[in-house]
Amino acid sequence: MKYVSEFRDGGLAGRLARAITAEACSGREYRIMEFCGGHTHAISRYGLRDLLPASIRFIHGPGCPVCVLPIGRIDNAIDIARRPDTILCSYGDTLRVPASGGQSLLKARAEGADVRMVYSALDALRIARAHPDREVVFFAIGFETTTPPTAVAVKQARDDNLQNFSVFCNHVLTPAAIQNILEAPAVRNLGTVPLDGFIGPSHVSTVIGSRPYEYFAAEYQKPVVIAGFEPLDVLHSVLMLVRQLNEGRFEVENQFSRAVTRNGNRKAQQAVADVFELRARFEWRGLGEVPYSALRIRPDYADLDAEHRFGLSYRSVPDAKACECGAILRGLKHPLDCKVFGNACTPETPLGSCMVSAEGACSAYFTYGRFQQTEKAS
Amino acid sequence: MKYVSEFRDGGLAGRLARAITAEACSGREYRIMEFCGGHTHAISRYGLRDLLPASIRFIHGPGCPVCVLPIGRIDNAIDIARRPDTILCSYGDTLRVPASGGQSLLKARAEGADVRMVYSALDALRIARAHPDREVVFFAIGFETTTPPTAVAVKQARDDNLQNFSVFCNHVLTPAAIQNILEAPAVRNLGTVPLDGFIGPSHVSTVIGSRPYEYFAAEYQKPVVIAGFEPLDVLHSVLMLVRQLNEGRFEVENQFSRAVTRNGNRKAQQAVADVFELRARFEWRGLGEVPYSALRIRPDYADLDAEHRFGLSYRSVPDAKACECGAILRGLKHPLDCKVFGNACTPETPLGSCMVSAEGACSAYFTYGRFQQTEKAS
Amino acid sequence: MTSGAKPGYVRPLNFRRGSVELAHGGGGRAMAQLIDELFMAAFDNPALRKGNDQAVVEPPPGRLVVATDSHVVSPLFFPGGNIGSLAVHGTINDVAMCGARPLALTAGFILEEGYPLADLRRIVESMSEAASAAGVSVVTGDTKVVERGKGDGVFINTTGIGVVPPGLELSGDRARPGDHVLVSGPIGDHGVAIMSLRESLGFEAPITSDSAALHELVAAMLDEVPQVRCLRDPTRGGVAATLNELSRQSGVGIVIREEALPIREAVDAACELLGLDPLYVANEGKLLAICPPDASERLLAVMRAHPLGSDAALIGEVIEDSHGFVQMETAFGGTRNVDWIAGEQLPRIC
Amino acid sequence: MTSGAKPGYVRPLNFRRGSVELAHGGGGRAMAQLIDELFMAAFDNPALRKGNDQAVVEPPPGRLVVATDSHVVSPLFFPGGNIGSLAVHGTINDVAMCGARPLALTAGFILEEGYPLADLRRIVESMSEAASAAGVSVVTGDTKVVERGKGDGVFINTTGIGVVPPGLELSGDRARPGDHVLVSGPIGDHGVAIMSLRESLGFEAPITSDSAALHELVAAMLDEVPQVRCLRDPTRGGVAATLNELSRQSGVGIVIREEALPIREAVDAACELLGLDPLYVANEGKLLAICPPDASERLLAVMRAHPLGSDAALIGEVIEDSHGFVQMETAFGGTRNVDWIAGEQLPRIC
Amino acid sequence: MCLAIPVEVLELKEDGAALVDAGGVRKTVDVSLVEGVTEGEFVILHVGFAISRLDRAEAERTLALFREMGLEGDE
Amino acid sequence: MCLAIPVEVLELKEDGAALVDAGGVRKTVDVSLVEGVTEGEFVILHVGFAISRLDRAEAERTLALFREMGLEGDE
Ligand code: SF4
Ligand code: SF4
Ligand SMILES: [Mg+2]
Ligand SMILES: [Mg+2]
Ligand SMILES: [Mg+2]
Ligand SMILES: [Mg+2]
Ligand SMILES: [Mg+2]
Ligand SMILES: [Mg+2]
Ligand SMILES: [Mg+2]
Ligand SMILES: [Mg+2]
Ligand SMILES: [Mg+2]
Ligand SMILES: [Mg+2]
Repeated sequence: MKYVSEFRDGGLAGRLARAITAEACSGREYRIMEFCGGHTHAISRYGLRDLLPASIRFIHGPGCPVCVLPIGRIDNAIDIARRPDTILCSYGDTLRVPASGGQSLLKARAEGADVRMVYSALDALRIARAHPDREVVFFAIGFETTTPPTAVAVKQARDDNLQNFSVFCNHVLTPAAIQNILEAPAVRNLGTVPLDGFIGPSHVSTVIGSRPYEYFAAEYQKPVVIAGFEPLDVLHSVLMLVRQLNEGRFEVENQFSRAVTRNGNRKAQQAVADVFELRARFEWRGLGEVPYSALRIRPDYADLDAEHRFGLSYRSVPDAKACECGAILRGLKHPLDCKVFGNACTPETPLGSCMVSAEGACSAYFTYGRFQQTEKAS
Repeated sequence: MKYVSEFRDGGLAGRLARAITAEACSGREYRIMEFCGGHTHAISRYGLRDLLPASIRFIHGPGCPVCVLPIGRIDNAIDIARRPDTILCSYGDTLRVPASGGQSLLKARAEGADVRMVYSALDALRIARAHPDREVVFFAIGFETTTPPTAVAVKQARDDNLQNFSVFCNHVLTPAAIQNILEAPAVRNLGTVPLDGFIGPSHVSTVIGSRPYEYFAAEYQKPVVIAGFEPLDVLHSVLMLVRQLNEGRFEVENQFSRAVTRNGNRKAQQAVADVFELRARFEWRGLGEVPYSALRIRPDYADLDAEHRFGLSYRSVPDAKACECGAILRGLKHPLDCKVFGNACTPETPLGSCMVSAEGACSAYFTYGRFQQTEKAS
Repeated sequence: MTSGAKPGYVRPLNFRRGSVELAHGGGGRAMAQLIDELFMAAFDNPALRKGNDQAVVEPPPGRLVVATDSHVVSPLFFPGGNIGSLAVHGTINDVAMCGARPLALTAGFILEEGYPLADLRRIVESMSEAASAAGVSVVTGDTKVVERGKGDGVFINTTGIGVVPPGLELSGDRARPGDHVLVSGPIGDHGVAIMSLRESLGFEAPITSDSAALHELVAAMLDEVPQVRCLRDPTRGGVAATLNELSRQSGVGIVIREEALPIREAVDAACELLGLDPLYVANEGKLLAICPPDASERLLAVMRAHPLGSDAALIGEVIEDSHGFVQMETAFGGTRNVDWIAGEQLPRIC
Repeated sequence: MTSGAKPGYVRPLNFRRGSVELAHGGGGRAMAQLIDELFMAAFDNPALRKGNDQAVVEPPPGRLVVATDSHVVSPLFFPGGNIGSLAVHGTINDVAMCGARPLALTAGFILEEGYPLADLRRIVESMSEAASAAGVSVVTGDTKVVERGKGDGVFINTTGIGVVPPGLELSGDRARPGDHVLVSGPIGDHGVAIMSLRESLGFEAPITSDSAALHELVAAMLDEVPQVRCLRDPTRGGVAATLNELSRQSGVGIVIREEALPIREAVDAACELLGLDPLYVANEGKLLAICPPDASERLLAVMRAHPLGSDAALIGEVIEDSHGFVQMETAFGGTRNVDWIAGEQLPRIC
Repeated sequence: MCLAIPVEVLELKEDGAALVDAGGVRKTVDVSLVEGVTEGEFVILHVGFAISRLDRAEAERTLALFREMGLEGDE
Repeated sequence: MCLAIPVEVLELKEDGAALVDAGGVRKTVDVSLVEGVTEGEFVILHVGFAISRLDRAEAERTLALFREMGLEGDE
């Protein structure tokens, strides 16, 4: 695949890795948070850790829109799906997320709710047109990448005057989450997990640009590299961070220059602005309530807003007691620090959100990294 | 089974048969029309013909409520069943009746219509209560026996203020049909099929009594015996007819004295009168339009009348060209006279109504009597 | 950094409240778990334990017999059994009807998403009990899960293999005019037991399904009367369908006597109530046997000596008839045709 | 009184416009007709023609092998085959994977009321062609019809029997550290071909299912390299599931090399698009072979000489590992776990 | 036509319902169309409704008639 | 996060749709969120939408950088 395979070249990977090894000072640690699960995934799937010197330490951030969805929101979605004559559509990732009482959308479907996996928000629109006698609700999740498509669907529904379609909006914002992590008492006050730099999600920045990170690169004096998701991109961004740290710089650099600009995609930003507005607060799984960290549908589109249409009320539900997702999402703990990792909590029976999506830190570690730990243990 | 097995005693059957043989004059024919398919069935199933002298000739009448349903009415029922969010309920017998274009309710069901077999009209009510969001239509068919139960269902629906239930009424009247047969030009003017006497359906008379037959026994000078459906009852009624004919009487006699009275079941008659009124005309398959031969729902219950509720319009559809059902139902022809009997028309692929129900003359003959004909041919 | 991670660990299936999920058929760990904790546990035997996609068995000498049936009964549980025991009995019987000793069964499950694991376990355990009681192992199997609304709880295919001792030749085409026709007991029990559970029919009958494995009855019969021409279990379509099949295969006619047919009163009554004919109602633990006339008395005696044939009866005989008609002498001395069922048997009102 | 009545006559099935009705499974004449006009016509062979509820076959000497699979693929038709050909290939492959020569198949159909007879005929004819091409007969079968909404068009169970020549011992528990792991060709084709038809995914790929019967490839392999330890077809759950099964059964670890895995570009691309991993995608005409290291070169040569193995590759080796982990050396020299699939593979957005 | 069988009323229930028996088969049916049904009586059952009472004495009389008739014609 | 891949725009269609290709896989997607997409261009595809343009020259520059970097460190 053009512009994919080239960035997976094992030979070039070796060269990048050697450059990192050469430049990383052996005396110090480079604590790098990859905010986004996509980077976590790439690190695990390609075994990048094996290529890098011990001084590079990755800390997995909260960057999986599925993992950060709080239980109460999944409960809401299940309630919608169980309404008579209702079809709930969502992306495949969300179907397995654990909700209250051992439920999930997949289980609700097994029990008779009409839950459909869609590939695109437009598929949900298509389903609504095909079933004029049913309520069709699109359970919208995702970061800034996924929000513009939802905006397009909302606008099309309005243009077509579709009466049986609505969106249950759970779109969240990356910069707010990163800021929250840096503002967390453990980080700021106690300094338990000193983070040296960030790998920023390139796909988000194709839409929002790199500029939104400039504020806290400066404010928190941490370098940020907007990085692509191919393994060479990740290695390259590590190298770029090592160089900034070695040089004492804390800039926003753009590794994914092939698709990210400083200002991002204005047209997509406009679509979002037309349809959505900031929520004053939103609960993130693991992070708790984060101010101005999510979007909701503007009052002009209230008829297309499932929260409004069905009078949904939100009830916060605490995570499983043993679950350390909160600490893991903040970079305070590692999956292996969780007592139930790999026994009560497995990808088949996830207790916490980090075990749900392949992007989740626990899931990625279970699937790709578990044997290493076992080898060390044995 | 009490009051069933006793009336199937083979020993007693022999005695009755011998009595008939002894009393039937060998010089003449006794042309007896069993109006009702139930008697046709009993004659075939128990092989009664083998027991009787050749001078007794049975002529199969139109007395199967399924067989007499015209194509247009089945078409209406299929149209109802195909409406979205509609459940059509009916007795098992009606599901296979051929409609226009090779259709039937069974085929409509196979193609996705929600058609349910019920054992009782009250089951249709139960289904309506269980599915408040669906229209539930009871496709009501049958003679005077089946009409009072439908009346009870309509009244209960009214009492319970059920909003999603209605009845597609196709109840027909026995005496009108018998009279039509006697009035048919072929019988009255041409005398093609001189009928000597009638075996009358006892179950109908449990409700309407024997009195309604008194008029044409006198008017047409034909004896009528109201007969039970067990084989001994049929033999007994043949004997009673032979005796009347030998003695030149033309009375209404009641062989089924164990459950039929002259006046019938007044309470059931009242229920019917409360809910139904006469139709000025109704098409019978095989007989054509017969005046005052069917019931419709009274205007007071118009909201429960599917014809009214769905604005059904009736379109008469001619039977398959080759089909001789009309002549067979009138006693003018025998199933074997039909060119397509047993080849294009079989119980699996019925072309005409007489092949549909096990009660139909063609079906009964195909199932129970065909081998005899073949034996004779070979 | 320490961890409680157990390699390959999975939380045990929740047989109390859990239900079948698509993952149980997805080829992953959930499927492996269902196979281990349910099927392997219930059917445990060396062939299955091997864990391969096929089983290897060492057959005794003789010709090999194979029979297959998919079971789709509804409801899945009924008086006298459930789809699990039925799936074992049905296929053992098809194997046994050619005189073979059943050796092994395969089991293919098609499960509907959402079906309760507790009920599935009851079904699998009944299967296992039925198989053990019959002395047959389930040596290999398969599990598929279909989306909710694309199945009906549980479908089970069983395929049976067996071995016919040399010299034995039973086949539906061997009936000859003059042969006698026997049935191993009262007919229609299974069908009536099932119908009594249909909500739309709503009646109660003191009838349990006759579901049973007949291979031992067959062995006893063939030991004593190896001349038996053919055996068949009158399942779907009832005795009428089976007699029509046999007469068609052999190119003969068959006459049965109504009075000789063993039928329980409640079966008769249920049929009257619904407008059905017991000749067309399914059986799952009965067989029809055709044998030369001089052997029928001995055969009847052997059958009656076996618990599954205690009410066996001689019900008719084979005649010459190129049309292959099946006829019945009624209790009145009349005769009527006993045709194949037309379409499915639907309860009638008239 | 004369009549055109033809004893036993039925109007031929309407294969143009007709559809499956409940009567086709009712045990009556309609069912007999479907069997005659469709199944018997397509699968014609002496055992089936006998018309019994079981088939008798004369096996050559050797141990008997039996394998069963129910097929529930959706959609029923796909590039490269349909459920009919798939049902034949799938079971032949399971029989062949222990080195057996397939002898006979059974076919159990579960049909949904309303399914078009025309499509059913296409399926049955594909089955018949696939079986003929493989030199295997469908010797007995079964047809059930379920109400509309209680099935999914057509489900087909096939059970296969075969015979393993004496001396051959293939089993998933025979892999030993040091053994080599081979695959017979590019992986993921079947799964991607199926997914490309899902309306909800909506993509086009120049990929056809690899559905094929592998018994001749297996025969060629075993002729030349009888030392093969085990063979298995990586169907549901893909290569990842099969390697995990084998490592579990044998109590060993397996390491494969990412760079050695044959994968077509379009399969790779489709997986990228959907967020899937080709290691977990189903194959229906591929096998994994494990053999002693000194035999792998010869084995690879034989495989490559066969049309169904022309792109065969040595992809890894068996190692000692009491945890039974499957690992992959990535193209980067890193290593990762290749675990069982968790749940079903769902397309991802993140 | 009009498949109907005699059943014995075992137990009267609410709303015009009754439990009836036919040869060991039991079913709850509607008896509201027949005036004054009592337990132990036989009724004629059709599509789940009693449509009339069965007069046991009359039934016996009819059977007796058959038997007598038989006697005359007996060989 | 945000699974997205570069695809080539083969053909622009009505209503903001376009046929795209990725390694031989073709799919109709929505390109209305990217200003002025032309045929032959590469875009980044996410949940059925192009969310940005891919700059081929930049991509080549990045790759060239990797290759140079390699040369320094090569054994
Ligand atoms: S292993 Fe499970 S419970 Fe533990 S932190 Fe991860 S997701 Fe939470
Ligand atoms: S055989 Fe068929 S077509 Fe002919 S009269 Fe009878 S029902 Fe009509
Ligand atoms: Mg719903
Ligand atoms: Mg409908
Ligand atoms: Mg069978
Ligand atoms: Mg069977
Ligand atoms: Mg059988
Ligand atoms: Mg399998
Ligand atoms: Mg298998
Ligand atoms: Mg298989
Ligand atoms: Mg296999
Ligand atoms: Mg069968």
